[in-house]
Amino acid sequence: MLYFAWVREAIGVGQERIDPPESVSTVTQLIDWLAARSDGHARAFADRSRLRAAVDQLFVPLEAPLGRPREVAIFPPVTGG
Amino acid sequence: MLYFAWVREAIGVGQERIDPPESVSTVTQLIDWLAARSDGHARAFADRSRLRAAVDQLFVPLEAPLGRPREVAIFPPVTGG
Amino acid sequence: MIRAVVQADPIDLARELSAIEAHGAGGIATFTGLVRADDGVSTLELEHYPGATDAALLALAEQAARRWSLLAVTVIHRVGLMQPGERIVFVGAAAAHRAPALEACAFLIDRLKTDAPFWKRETRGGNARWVEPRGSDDAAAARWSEPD
Amino acid sequence: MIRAVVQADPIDLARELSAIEAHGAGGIATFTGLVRADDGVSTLELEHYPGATDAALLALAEQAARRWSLLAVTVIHRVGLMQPGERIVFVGAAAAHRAPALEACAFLIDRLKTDAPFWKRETRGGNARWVEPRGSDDAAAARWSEPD
Repeated sequence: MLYFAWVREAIGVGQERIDPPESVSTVTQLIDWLAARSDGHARAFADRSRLRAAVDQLFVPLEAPLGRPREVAIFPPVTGG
Repeated sequence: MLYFAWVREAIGVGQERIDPPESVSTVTQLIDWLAARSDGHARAFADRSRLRAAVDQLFVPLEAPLGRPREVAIFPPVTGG
Repeated sequence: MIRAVVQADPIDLARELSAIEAHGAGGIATFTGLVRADDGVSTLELEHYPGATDAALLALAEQAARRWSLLAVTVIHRVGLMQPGERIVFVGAAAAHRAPALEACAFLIDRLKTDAPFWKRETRGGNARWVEPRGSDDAAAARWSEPD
Repeated sequence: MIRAVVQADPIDLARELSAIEAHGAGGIATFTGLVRADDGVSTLELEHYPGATDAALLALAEQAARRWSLLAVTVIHRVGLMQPGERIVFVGAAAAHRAPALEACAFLIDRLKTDAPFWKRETRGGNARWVEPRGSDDAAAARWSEPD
């Protein structure tokens, strides 16, 4: 997992290795499962409308199927440029 | 009078002083009157659709009234930029 | 030339422009985004998603080059700490004529705002906060969608 | 800052850009027109209507500054003899945000093509000819007309 911006700050780390159960098959389900790991995770993931995700560096909607990715990133909407 | 680009080349000079009769009251009439001055003038002014004018440095349509300007310029459509 | 770079160093405009000018274009359009000096921000920090940002900038540059037949296209985005007046982003597009260069330039900066994983944190009067996304950015990016 | 200049000297991009950047903008859009190096032109000569050109560039710059609330606007046009690759014209617009800067820049170059008294003469293979106006330039300039 990779976290950026205030998602990273709330969770307290920028990356972590995880091993979710087989039943986790979408990004949303992964977020649900991660939210139970700590207060920081719960806080970071409280408002789903403010979250975006990338699976193996490809931007995807939260309801996208997860597959068996090597890298999932959760972050706020981008504000560069 | 001021002439630019191929109008200037056809006439052979970039400027000349003129004293048109009172009856010349529009730019078009001025061009008619100038066209009689030389073969070069006639050639330069043969195709009116390719001519543009400025009266006292203000772009005007050829049918514009002339008034009593200090400076009239005749030239092709502009191609700068 | 397609050049897409994420860098911590300041953006060298003169160098980027001469690289673009070397490609024989008739017109070059550029956009430079700066840390605004007029609204009380003392520092700006740019966080990014390493790897994904490079890919996003390159994808945008390639898309623009194809869509507007560009002779050269450059997209540079800074990351890290910046002061007011410094350049955050530079995009440049060179084409035979002005219309494609100008359009490609607008496309690049509009889409970069929504498609590339950068996040801004501003510090004002000692307080740091993450910049909120603007709805108008989504609208600006959407106008470049091509019919399938 | 409003800067409108007709000059025989080469256009110094770095200098023009820093002058614009000094005004605290969030975004700067520029367009640079170059003598194309790809279509057999050996030299380009720019004739102009002295006095009237300066006034025309200044009028355009002032109009853009007002219409898009620009923090800085620069319009530079070269006259005289030029080689392929050299800069003929430079326009730059600085604003708080990107949309007005980009729009003002497109306005300036579109209107300059039709409203400023410059004439181009190209030399190819020893033959000089005056460049014909393009109908598309009139169309591009017309899209900026404001309702009365």
